Amino acid sequence: MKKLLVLFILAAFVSVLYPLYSSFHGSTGLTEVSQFYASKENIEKVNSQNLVTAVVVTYRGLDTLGEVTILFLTAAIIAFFLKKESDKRTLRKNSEIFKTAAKLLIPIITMLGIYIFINGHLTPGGGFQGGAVIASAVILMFLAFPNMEFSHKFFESLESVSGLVYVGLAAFGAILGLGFLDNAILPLGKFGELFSAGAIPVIYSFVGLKVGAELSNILHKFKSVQADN
Amino acid sequence: MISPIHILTIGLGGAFALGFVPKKAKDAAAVLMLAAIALMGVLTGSWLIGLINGESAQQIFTAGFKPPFSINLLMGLNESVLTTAVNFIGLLGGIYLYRNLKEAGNHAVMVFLIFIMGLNVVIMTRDIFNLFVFLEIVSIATAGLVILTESGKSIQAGFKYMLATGIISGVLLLGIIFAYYYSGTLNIDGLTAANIGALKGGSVALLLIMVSIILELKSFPANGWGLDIYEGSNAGIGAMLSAATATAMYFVLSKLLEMAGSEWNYWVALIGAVSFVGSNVLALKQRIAKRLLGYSSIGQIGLLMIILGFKDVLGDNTPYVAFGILFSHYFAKAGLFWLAGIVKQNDIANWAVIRKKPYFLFLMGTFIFALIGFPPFPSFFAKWELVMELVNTGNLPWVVAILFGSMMEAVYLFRWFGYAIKGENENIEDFKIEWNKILPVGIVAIALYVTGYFTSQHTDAGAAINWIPLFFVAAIFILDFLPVFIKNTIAIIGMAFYFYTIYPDLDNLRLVFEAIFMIGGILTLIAGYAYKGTRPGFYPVALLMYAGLTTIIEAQNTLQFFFGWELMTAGSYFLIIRGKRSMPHGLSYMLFSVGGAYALLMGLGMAFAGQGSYDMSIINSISYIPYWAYGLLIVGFLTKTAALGLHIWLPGAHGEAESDVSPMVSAILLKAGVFGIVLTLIGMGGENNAYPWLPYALGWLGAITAFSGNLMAVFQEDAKRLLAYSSIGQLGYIVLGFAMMSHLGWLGGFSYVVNHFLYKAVLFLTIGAVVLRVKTHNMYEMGGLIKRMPLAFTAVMIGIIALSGVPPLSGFAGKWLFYNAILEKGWYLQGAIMFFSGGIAFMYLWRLIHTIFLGQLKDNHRNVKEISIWFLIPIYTLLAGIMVYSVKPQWVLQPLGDIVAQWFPDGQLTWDGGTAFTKYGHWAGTAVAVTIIAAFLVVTALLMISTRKAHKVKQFDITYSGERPERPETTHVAYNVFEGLYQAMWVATIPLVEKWWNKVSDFLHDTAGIVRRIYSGNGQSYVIHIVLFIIVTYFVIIGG
Amino acid sequence: MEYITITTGFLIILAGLWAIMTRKNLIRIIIGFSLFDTGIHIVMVSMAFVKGGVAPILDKKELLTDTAHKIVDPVPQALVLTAIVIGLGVTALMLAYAMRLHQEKKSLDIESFKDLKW
Amino acid sequence: MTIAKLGYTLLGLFIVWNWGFLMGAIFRKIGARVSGRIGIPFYQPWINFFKSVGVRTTITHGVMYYLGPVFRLTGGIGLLFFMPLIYTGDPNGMWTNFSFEGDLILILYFQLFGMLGMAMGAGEGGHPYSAMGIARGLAQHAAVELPLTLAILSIAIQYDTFSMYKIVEAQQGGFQNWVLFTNPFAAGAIILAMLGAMGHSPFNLVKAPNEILIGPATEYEGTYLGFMQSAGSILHVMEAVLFMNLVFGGATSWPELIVKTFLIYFWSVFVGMVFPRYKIEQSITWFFKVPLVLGVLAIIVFSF
Repeated sequence: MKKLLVLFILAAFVSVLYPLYSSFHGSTGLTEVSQFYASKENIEKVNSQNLVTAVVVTYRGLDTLGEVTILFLTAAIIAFFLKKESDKRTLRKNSEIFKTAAKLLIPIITMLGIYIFINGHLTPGGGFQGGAVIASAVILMFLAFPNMEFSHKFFESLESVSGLVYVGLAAFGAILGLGFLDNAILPLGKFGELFSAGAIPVIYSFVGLKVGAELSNILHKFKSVQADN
Repeated sequence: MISPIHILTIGLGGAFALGFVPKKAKDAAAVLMLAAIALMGVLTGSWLIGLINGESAQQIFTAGFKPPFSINLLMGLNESVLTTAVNFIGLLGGIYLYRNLKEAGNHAVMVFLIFIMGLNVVIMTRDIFNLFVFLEIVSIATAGLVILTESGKSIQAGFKYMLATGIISGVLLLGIIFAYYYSGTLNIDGLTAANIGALKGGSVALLLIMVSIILELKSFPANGWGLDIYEGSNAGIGAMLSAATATAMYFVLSKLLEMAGSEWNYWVALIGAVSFVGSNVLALKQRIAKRLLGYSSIGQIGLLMIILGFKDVLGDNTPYVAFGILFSHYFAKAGLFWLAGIVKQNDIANWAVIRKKPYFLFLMGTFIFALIGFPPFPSFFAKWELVMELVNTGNLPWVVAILFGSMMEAVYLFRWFGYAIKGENENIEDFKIEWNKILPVGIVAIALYVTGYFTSQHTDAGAAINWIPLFFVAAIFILDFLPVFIKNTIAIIGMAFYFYTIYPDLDNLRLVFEAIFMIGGILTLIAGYAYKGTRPGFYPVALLMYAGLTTIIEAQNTLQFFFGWELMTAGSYFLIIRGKRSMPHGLSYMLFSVGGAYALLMGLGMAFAGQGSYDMSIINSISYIPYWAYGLLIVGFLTKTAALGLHIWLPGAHGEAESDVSPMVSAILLKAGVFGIVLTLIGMGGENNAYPWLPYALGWLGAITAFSGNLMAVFQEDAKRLLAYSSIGQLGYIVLGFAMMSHLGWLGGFSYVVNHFLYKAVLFLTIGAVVLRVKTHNMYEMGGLIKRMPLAFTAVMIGIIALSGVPPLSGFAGKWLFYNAILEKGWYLQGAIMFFSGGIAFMYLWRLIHTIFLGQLKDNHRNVKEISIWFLIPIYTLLAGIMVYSVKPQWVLQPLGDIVAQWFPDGQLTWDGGTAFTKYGHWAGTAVAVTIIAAFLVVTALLMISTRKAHKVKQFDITYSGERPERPETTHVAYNVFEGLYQAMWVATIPLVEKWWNKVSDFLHDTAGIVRRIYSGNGQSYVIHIVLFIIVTYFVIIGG
Repeated sequence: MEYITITTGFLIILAGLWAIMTRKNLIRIIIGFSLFDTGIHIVMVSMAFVKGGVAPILDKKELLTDTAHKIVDPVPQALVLTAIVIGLGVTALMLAYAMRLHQEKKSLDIESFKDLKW
Repeated sequence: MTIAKLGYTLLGLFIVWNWGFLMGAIFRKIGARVSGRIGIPFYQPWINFFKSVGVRTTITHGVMYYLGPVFRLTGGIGLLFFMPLIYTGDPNGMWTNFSFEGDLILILYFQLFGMLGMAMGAGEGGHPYSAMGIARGLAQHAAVELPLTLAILSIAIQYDTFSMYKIVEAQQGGFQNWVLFTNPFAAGAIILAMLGAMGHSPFNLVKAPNEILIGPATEYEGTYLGFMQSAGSILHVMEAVLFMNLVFGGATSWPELIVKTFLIYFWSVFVGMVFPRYKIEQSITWFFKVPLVLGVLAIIVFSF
């Protein structure tokens, strides 16, 4: 009965969304805003090979700051919200193959993550992606070595430092009079090289570190409150 | 000035830096957070000051590019006000939550800081996607704060909240991306220019954006999740949500409404109205304090949405109105939530405990009156302006909706307040005061008064308000710890001096009423000397009432009048509710008063409409649907004169009030309603007014009121209730008199006004004083008191003779004028009813004097003393007034006649010495009095001659079927003495009116009880509500 | 191409909503929520597509001239990145909530969390 | 002038007082004969009066008790003062007393004066039956007042005045000018209401406690009783005069007054002989039926 009702509601909702769908005809060109971003003059001004990164970190940098804040918030909330219920925990022993493979893979995955965020302004990827990859290494670690000590403190400090650097760089732009989050506070460098695009790689690196640390923290918290029921 | 972008630097930097604070240093973290919020506050505050002083609004660009290519923020006047407000309440809220935050640790402190920062950006941002991001920050932070002090309930509430806001933000995102698709920009100003609403798909995108913001404001009825977090979270967080978040979200709506275009105004207003009315009606059934506040918050936001929807109508006044309501809500709701956290009582009935610390009661009262829109709070002025403008532009259904919703709000808030003032609090555990919690509450309460004062100064009409009486009230409130003797003296001197200073400026009409209010006030205050101790709280509220009364008299414009009216209502409410068993009556008094005030407000709005002025003279020339306007004004005033149908509050309210309060509210306060009716009738144009049906209906109403009031009085066993019903009846005469719209009718009316003041004050004072002595209101428990208190007996005897209208005392003047007027006017049947009522009055008057003073003295009263000298002084002063009026009626009637002749020059009395002539007959007051007194003296002399040495016999020396009765209880015939009359007339005593109002009340409560079941508590159904809300708005606004 | 993705996106939105509105288990509801989010993300990305455009990464020389006519719109892509991260945060928090709720009542049925109502 | 007028007034008072006694005796006699008894001699009231006054008054219950009969008698005398007795064509002429043309409203309200005082006086005696009697009396009085007022208002509308003198004046010149014929509804209402006002059976439950020899009349003895007997006789006549002036054309001479008041009084006694006593609620509802309808009709007829 309830399902029928929900079905009916969804049908009605479809009729709400249908005008959106039916008026969609694909795009034949860029919008005015994207054209601005893609103009030669502005490409040079930002000097980032990856235009998406340019948009994410510079043009819409405030969103990204907010985004980082959201992850930070989530981590903070989970940190004070999830509490250990009991210490009693029985874990199955991992196989040697798994442990060995993990030991081998974890550094490589971490490296990959770091690569992704350092090259965020050149190739697909960036801080969030890189951070997520790093966090996946952490998951692997948790799975392979469930009893390993995890330095909460370190990750939290990393989080805070990265965040402060990000905000500091952003504010620095404003203080210099260039604008909050302007990437031009650092030398723009040569287009297409690692040291280009001004502050973008720096920011993205810290974002990457921060995201990696935050996700790791969250995962650790999830892990640590599990208990036998 | 520092760029507002550094709010982000401070907020985020502070939050990130908190990560370095060691876990142990809990205080350091909390202090750092407060410092950061304070810093943000200083920053926004400096902008506020700068912008007020004429600096121009600043655009903040990010990333070194201009919008629409990068995200920009705006710091304009509105933004600076609101961000400052958010930071201010954030700081106070942080102080309030200090201990909770500290205990929850650094992480919680970070969340709180980011929450406040997020709200700042939400207010300032001009980019719609950025808005989305920071809205998410705010809602995630909220989801975190909900569980600050954990309980099973708060976790559930938080989950439902996340579910609901998740859906809402998804919908918002969908709207945003399509808006981008159609317009190619994310900048709000760019979107405004692009006018995407014109496209079919674009209009849907716009709808999704608007509806999701509206849903974020927890619009009724898709708001079960919102109510849950208000109830489930810590009260300090509730305060933040209600004050800070709602404020910011409201501003977001106003930003986006500009983008959506003016066709959306109507829909926003409509959804707001539904929300306001619906939420307030559902709240009727609510008994959990925090959830109740949640309902109220949602309602208030609905009201604000209405204002927003009418921004084109309100024009330049929009910020004034919106801020007035918003800030009242902001301070009051934060204060109430905080109080809820201090008192720690869920059930509103248990709030009686707050009385154990009286200053908390004062705080609670402040907040509740501010929410409902009483003066001197900003919401009063804002609501006034709103109603005036809406009526002026003919939006009457909206006004009705607003006033109805406000009325419902008043119902539950005053019920709650009533519990706090009068509920049983013996068995409830007292609450503890923590200084960090009381400080913010105190600050917002003071802020309410201060903002109220400044709001009033904003308009010319408001600036004309005389604040001196209110300051006097405030002064006496501060001196409340002093003993009665000193406070009473101060009050009397203050009133006397004030009367002395203003009386030369008043015209004669006003002087009559002012004299009744002030002289009557002073006389009744004298009785206050009889009380011992400090009598806490009495003088501020009594003087508040008198301040209101004098403001009504002095009012130069309608705003002042209404201001005074509401002050008077508030003061009298507190006075009445002081009585021992007066809680339910206090509530009904307040509700009828508020209802009446809203009728007045609408009437005054109609007067304003088309004339564009607030001067009092606009009442004289109402052009916009004048029939309705005058009708509403009259209905409004009739609630105060307790006309039949609107009277059910009076018997209890006057009957249960304290001994010296009853005369204040009965003899004096009721005249305020009469004054209003007089003004209205003058406004209608006197004799040849164009609205004949109104006075005609009023006349019948007066006559029937007189009849029912008197008849009900006959069947009362409680002396003070008897007098209270009698007041209803007497006011019926007065209303009938003025309704006749002729010289004689008005003169009769005025004569009654003066007389009723005199004798009802005498009777209530005397009976009140007797009650103080014998400790019961029930007449059958008294009897024979003439032996113990002859002076009281004499006073009552003169009082009832004057009331009954038996010559030679002053009451006859009114009767005589009345019947002449009736004959002249041709209202014979009404006249006959009046006369019949007079006969009935005779019964209760006899009963009053007989069962109390005559008959058998009870054993437990054998040693009672004469009533207090402090009562006797005012009583005998008033009696002197009655006697002068009786013997020399021309001294009173001639000046009154001159006043009346200003509007009714025809058919005046002609005077020949002490003899008054009408065309039907004549009456020589003095001569009649002399004749009767002479005859009386002669007969007395004869009796005295022939009865020398009659000796007094004992109480039971009566012949009683051959036996001598020995128990006064069985011999004193007092209980239910008019059984015969009851058997004949019981039909007329069926309390139809009370039944009707009970039906109305039951209906509303039942409706609320049924409808609120949609809030099933299941998070899933809340999602369904949200989707349905979107669907319904789509079909209503855009159509199939 | 874009029609396929946008259609898929909308269908996933509806599937997510269906799950949110009909499933009783909290985890399933959260999964539904993720679906709902993902659907929206797909719709967003579809907006970015321009016929014949390549990804807006200018790693080839020819892309640097007349860039505007060769690439797809970078803005929705940037937006979707933000949206995904936000969705991730929300999902993580919801899961944390689900854990706590389970601790409270040892149940994951949404019907058992109705202490607050009316 | 005033002295002379006072003289006439007091003379009128004396005549009325005596006539009241005599009329009372006559009707007691009639009543006795109807029920087959011999009855009292016609001079019995005087004997009663002088005996009462002559007896030494020994007791009092207090000031109000003492003043009760004073109020009562003052009420009677005052009523006489304020009502013109005999129409002489001069509004201030002899036998018009201090009536100031007899303002109807004054008369209607002054009727209550004696009643009120009496009620309070008897009340102080503390006898339970006093209170009962008064309560009943007041209730019945109110019921009587309603049709009576309607009728009086109707007459006032008819002649456009509240002056009793003018009303009487307008009825001069033959019985066809009497209100009885010019305004039959009002007259009907008054004639019926009159029964209640006179307080005879069936509307004498008020005095019912008298029958068992207790209540005010036994509480008061000696001079008090004498005063009350006097007041009773004056009030009876004055009530009749009121109705005579209102409905039956007034009186131009003493004999006319005596005849008319006798007949008016006879009417109420006649009804009283025939009908048994009503309970108080019965009598109230009775006045709300035919008399009220007549009163309303009288108003309606004259208000257009």
